[in-house]
Amino acid sequence: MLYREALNRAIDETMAADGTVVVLGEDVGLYGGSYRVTEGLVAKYGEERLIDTPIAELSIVGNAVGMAMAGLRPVAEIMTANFSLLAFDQIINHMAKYRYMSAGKIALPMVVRFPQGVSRQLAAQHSESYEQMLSAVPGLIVLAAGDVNYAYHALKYAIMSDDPVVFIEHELLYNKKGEVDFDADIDPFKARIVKEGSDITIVSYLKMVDDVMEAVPQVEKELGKTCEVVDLCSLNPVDYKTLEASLKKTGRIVVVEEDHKTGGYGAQITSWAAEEMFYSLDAPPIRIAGEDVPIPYNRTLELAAIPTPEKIAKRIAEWGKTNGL
Amino acid sequence: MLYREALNRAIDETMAADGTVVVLGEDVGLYGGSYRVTEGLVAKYGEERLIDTPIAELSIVGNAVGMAMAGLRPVAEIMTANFSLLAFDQIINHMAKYRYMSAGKIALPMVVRFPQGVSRQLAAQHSESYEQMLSAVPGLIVLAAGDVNYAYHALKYAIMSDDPVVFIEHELLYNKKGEVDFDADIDPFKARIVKEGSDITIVSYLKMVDDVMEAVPQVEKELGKTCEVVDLCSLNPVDYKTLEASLKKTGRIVVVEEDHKTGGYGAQITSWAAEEMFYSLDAPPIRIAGEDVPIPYNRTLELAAIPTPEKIAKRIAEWGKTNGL
Amino acid sequence: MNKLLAEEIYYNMVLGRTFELAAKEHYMAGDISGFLHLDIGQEGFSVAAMKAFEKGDVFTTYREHVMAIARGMDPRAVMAELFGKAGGISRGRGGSMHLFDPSHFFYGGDAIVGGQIPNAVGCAYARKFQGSEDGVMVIFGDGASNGGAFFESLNIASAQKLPLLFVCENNGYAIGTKITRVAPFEKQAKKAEPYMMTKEVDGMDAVAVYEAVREAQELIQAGHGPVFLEAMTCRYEGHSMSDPGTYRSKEEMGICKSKDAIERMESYLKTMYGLTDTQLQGVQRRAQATVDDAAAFAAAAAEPELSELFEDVFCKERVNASF
Amino acid sequence: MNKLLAEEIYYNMVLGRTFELAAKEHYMAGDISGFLHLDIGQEGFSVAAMKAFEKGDVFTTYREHVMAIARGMDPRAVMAELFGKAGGISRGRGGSMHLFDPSHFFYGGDAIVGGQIPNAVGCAYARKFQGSEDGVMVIFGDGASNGGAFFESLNIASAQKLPLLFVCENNGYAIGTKITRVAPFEKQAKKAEPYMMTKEVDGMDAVAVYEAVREAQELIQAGHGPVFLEAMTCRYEGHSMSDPGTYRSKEEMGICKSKDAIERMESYLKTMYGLTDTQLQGVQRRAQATVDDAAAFAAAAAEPELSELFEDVFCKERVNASF
Ligand SMILES: Cc1ncc(C[n+]2csc(CCOP(=O)(O)OP(=O)(O)O)c2C)c(N)n1
Ligand SMILES: Cc1ncc(C[n+]2csc(CCOP(=O)(O)OP(=O)(O)O)c2C)c(N)n1
Ligand SMILES: [Mg+2]
Ligand SMILES: [Mg+2]
Repeated sequence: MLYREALNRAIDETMAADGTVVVLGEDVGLYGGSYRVTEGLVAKYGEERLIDTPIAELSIVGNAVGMAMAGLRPVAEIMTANFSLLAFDQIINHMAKYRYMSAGKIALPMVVRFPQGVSRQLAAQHSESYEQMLSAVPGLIVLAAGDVNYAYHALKYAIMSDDPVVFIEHELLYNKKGEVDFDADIDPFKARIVKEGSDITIVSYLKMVDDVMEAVPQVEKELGKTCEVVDLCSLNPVDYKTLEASLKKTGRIVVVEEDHKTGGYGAQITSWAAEEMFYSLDAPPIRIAGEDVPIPYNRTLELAAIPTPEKIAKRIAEWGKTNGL
Repeated sequence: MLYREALNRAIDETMAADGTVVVLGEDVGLYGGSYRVTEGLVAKYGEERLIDTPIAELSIVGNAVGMAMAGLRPVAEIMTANFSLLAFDQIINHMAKYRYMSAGKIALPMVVRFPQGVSRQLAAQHSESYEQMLSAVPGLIVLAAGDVNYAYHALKYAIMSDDPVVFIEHELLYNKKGEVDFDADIDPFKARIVKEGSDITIVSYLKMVDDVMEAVPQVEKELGKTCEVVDLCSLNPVDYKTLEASLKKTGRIVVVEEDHKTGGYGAQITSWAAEEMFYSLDAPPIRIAGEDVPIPYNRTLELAAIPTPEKIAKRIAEWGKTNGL
Repeated sequence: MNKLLAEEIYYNMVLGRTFELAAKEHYMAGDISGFLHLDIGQEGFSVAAMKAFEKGDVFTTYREHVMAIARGMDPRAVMAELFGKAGGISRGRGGSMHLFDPSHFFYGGDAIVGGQIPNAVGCAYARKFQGSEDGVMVIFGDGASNGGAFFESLNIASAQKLPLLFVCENNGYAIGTKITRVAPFEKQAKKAEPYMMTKEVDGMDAVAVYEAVREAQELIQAGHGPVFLEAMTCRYEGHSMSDPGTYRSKEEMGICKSKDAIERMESYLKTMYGLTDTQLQGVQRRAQATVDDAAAFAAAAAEPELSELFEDVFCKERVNASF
Repeated sequence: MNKLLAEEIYYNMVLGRTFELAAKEHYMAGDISGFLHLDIGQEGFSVAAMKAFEKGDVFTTYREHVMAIARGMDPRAVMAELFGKAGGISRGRGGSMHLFDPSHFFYGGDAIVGGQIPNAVGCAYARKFQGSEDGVMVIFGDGASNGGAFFESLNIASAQKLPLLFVCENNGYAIGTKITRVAPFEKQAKKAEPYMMTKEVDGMDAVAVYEAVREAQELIQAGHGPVFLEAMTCRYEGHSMSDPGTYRSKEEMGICKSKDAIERMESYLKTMYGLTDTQLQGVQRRAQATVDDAAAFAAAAAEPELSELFEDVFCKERVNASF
């Protein structure tokens, strides 16, 4: 099953099971979603539950907040992460805060989904990642689907959760193939050990997990050591328990993210490692991240702006060698 | 001179010297600014240069971008940080990116100023800090004025700079008194050593610098050691050279910020320390920050949500003691 | 308007003003802090609108104490909220700008100018979807009528034919900025004309407001789609307690106060139903007693526990299960 | 319209279409990537609007190749930008959606729907402030006419009486969504009626577009404040190269293509100025040669140096001085 099909199925099943689930966004209905995530659903559930909205992101999220207040379970799609900036007031000042400000009187069972990241030459206004901004907002759950099975289970959870959830997808994952274990009991807040290993903990999420996995054989060969690869899955809250266990075993941590290095999300993981796990560290915790530049259109420059499997492998091997591995 | 007077003077002098400087925002003209920063300027420069705008933050920044494209030097005021979220599309997708996307053809000599932080019981929609979000955007300079003298010089620099600058003020600093050395040659990108010391580097910015300074005597007494207090001043770019020199001397670093701990700006400073200065560290680098909750109205809860001089002193002393100081 | 209703509205207006005056005093005494936006001068609108739109959901702004009380929320719980106490309607976490009570279909209490309007649109969508006929009322100021959230909402509510009553409470000012300095015209209903039926009402005339809102809700209930109502009002105080309000002349304020909605309602009750000054004073005393009681309650109420700082960030079940 | 101008417009329309067809081919061949939004079908509008608003600043969207060329930007530099080459107008960093050329008063090239409109408002403010009379033209789609940025701009431009020409290029669709499904009416000029003079023009008729834009600019130059023009157009291709465009029926497309602006311009030239098919073919050949040359240039052009990745994030002087 493709990643986008897994997402589609998660929405489909929750819509079938719960008549209060509605989907809204640009081209989500008749068009089937610009990444085909909602394909076929309007035929099943009608235009009242697959709501094609105008290009008005502030309203898309703002309306979803109001729907949730009134007892629906809206799933709002923002076509691309960059456009979500137009809705940041509704996401941060409203969606994240009504429950707290109302002392729990108002619950917002809603999801805001969007794809993010560097795709293929979409340039600076269509290539960004906002997990660092949104994971810093108390009151929001932030899930990042880097895996087909996780995407299915986590989205179902998100839709049926009574908390507001930001659900992040990656533009390059929609056609990724994977197995879905429909009966599995997945805790969406638990980090996923993608590969076990004993010498280096590599933490990542979304598409970078795949790039890390591609880099690992090279690293292991060069260093003669094994890597443990962790997909964070939930970016807020973070499953620090899993990270702690892994780090205690390996003594070394590398965080790989696609976003710009300055201010990127990964800083809080290495910062946590330094603050909470200092005496378990056998080497400086490092971050491999994108360059501090807007994303350029030219393909060579674009690839130079973000981590690639080659760059990841090279950097980890170098760091390992200069730090006693 | 008060902090707000220093800001006023910086704007006044640049407006007098350069006829292309214009100020725009809600109540900045006839009313004089809701924190009185632009008081008296409309009488001097007229309504065409002190532009009262409607409550439309997206347009305030968006119009400033257009003005800058056309050769003016707009200084846009957003009344409170929270409202800047409505302008995040213009700040991040436009203000930060036009120079890069146009290969340098378009320069945006403009400033977006706003006060942020926890003031006194303004509750969740009026008490936030967005330096972590905005410092992560390539193409934006982010300056944070924690000091009266710096406020004056840095704002003058910001207005006359050809780069887009986000200039952050703190709500509780407007009536802070300080000396301004008008003839000083201040590099706005250089961190300010507020107090020298040899055992602990405490890094902070904005109002927390004052809280740290209040906490330091207690810390020094309890530990029998001296603290070096650094005001970052420029949040992007960061003056890592000054931090490096201090850290090499002290071997210990504490970052104090008002914002929520999860995802807060400080993570990238401790993360940098762990990654780049690992072998100089004699203790885990720690962060003292706000709780991961929206800011509540009740005063006791509000103070419980953020660092205070007492909490800062207590935490640093504890950490010092358990880490060999 | 029948006598019972007129008396009820009058009582609530007096209650509202008395409440606001007490809040002002307690602000100056330091019992209340933060931003306090008083509704003095605008009570006629606030009370009549709430009473007229009794059934249906209401969304409004930070200037909402009087509306909350007229809606049926306990003045004790409202005053305690202003005091930041645990007995407050939002347990002291929201304060003056964030009064919420879904049991009264009252959704705040939003302090982002215009921010509540898209929420009301979504709520109206949900009500239509759920088959409820009463509709939703969203109240906002003239200042909010210049923001993207407002405009997008007019367009969407119209395109989706939602049961939504837009009410612009036009007091002529956004803090210190006169509406005509930042918009091309004074009356904001003009902006809604391409999208829906619009109406203007004298917001200083509670009876007229009541009727206009009833009429508008009836149109909505009949499936007419959204309606826009503009109520011209006047605030007597500064924008909030921190605004000295020097931008309005004495003359302007004089004209403004000469239309006092409470006095007008008193005349109405006297003329239409022969109420006497003694009877009106009785109402005033009753209001005063209620406010005194609310203030005493608020003063005596407990502070929230420190542990409440961490409550309701997320829903309890999940937090317990997963953190 | 005089013959010279009509021929110039015709040439640019043919050049535009030829350019777009070449771009499409090169996209399919893998020389161009990312989102490619073709203007085919809408060239009549794009060219005539640029020619009519020769003096003054222009802001537009991601669907701007034809406009950029008609504005006077070198087809080589435009094609090289689509190829992502260093010889591109944005040195390969912007791509198809981000063509900028301040020397032609052309400010992009914005890929955030509606995002350029507030920028144009600010530019218009600056031009008025600077005493320039030509004004600013901002072009956007029907889809953009539902967003907050658009609405706020109508209000501000009107309140400040700015020399700004709003042009809605209404092709009936925002990607796959028909405008009438998400807005209450088809013609978006209605939204501007409370604020300014509005006019509609057949966007498939280049001569009419030229005249309408000239007239509008003259009003602006005369200090009339903002003007709104709606041009009804039709795009022949999908929204971008990744859109199969299945949401429009064959019938609809047939009607749409039957109004072809280029054919119409050919008739005009034949009828008004007696141009022959041979002469028109000459123009087409000239256009083809220019496009072939541009494509050859783009193909042969150098890739940007890797160091360019870090250029123009900040201005050079400061970066060198301070980092
Ligand atoms: C988005 C946003 N911008 C600015 C503010 C600051 N502010 C609070 S109230 C206000 C004026 C609002 O005026 P209006 O809508 O007319 O309401 P009124 O206060 O007159 O009832 C402003 C500018 C805010 N709270 N939110
Ligand atoms: C703010 C924003 N939301 C969504 C998109 C995705 N998107 C790109 S073009 C487009 C349709 C725009 O339609 P219209 O304004 O009619 O212009 P047209 O493409 O028809 O010329 C959409 C939804 C975007 N680029 N920006
Ligand atoms: Mg007002
Ligand atoms: Mg369109």
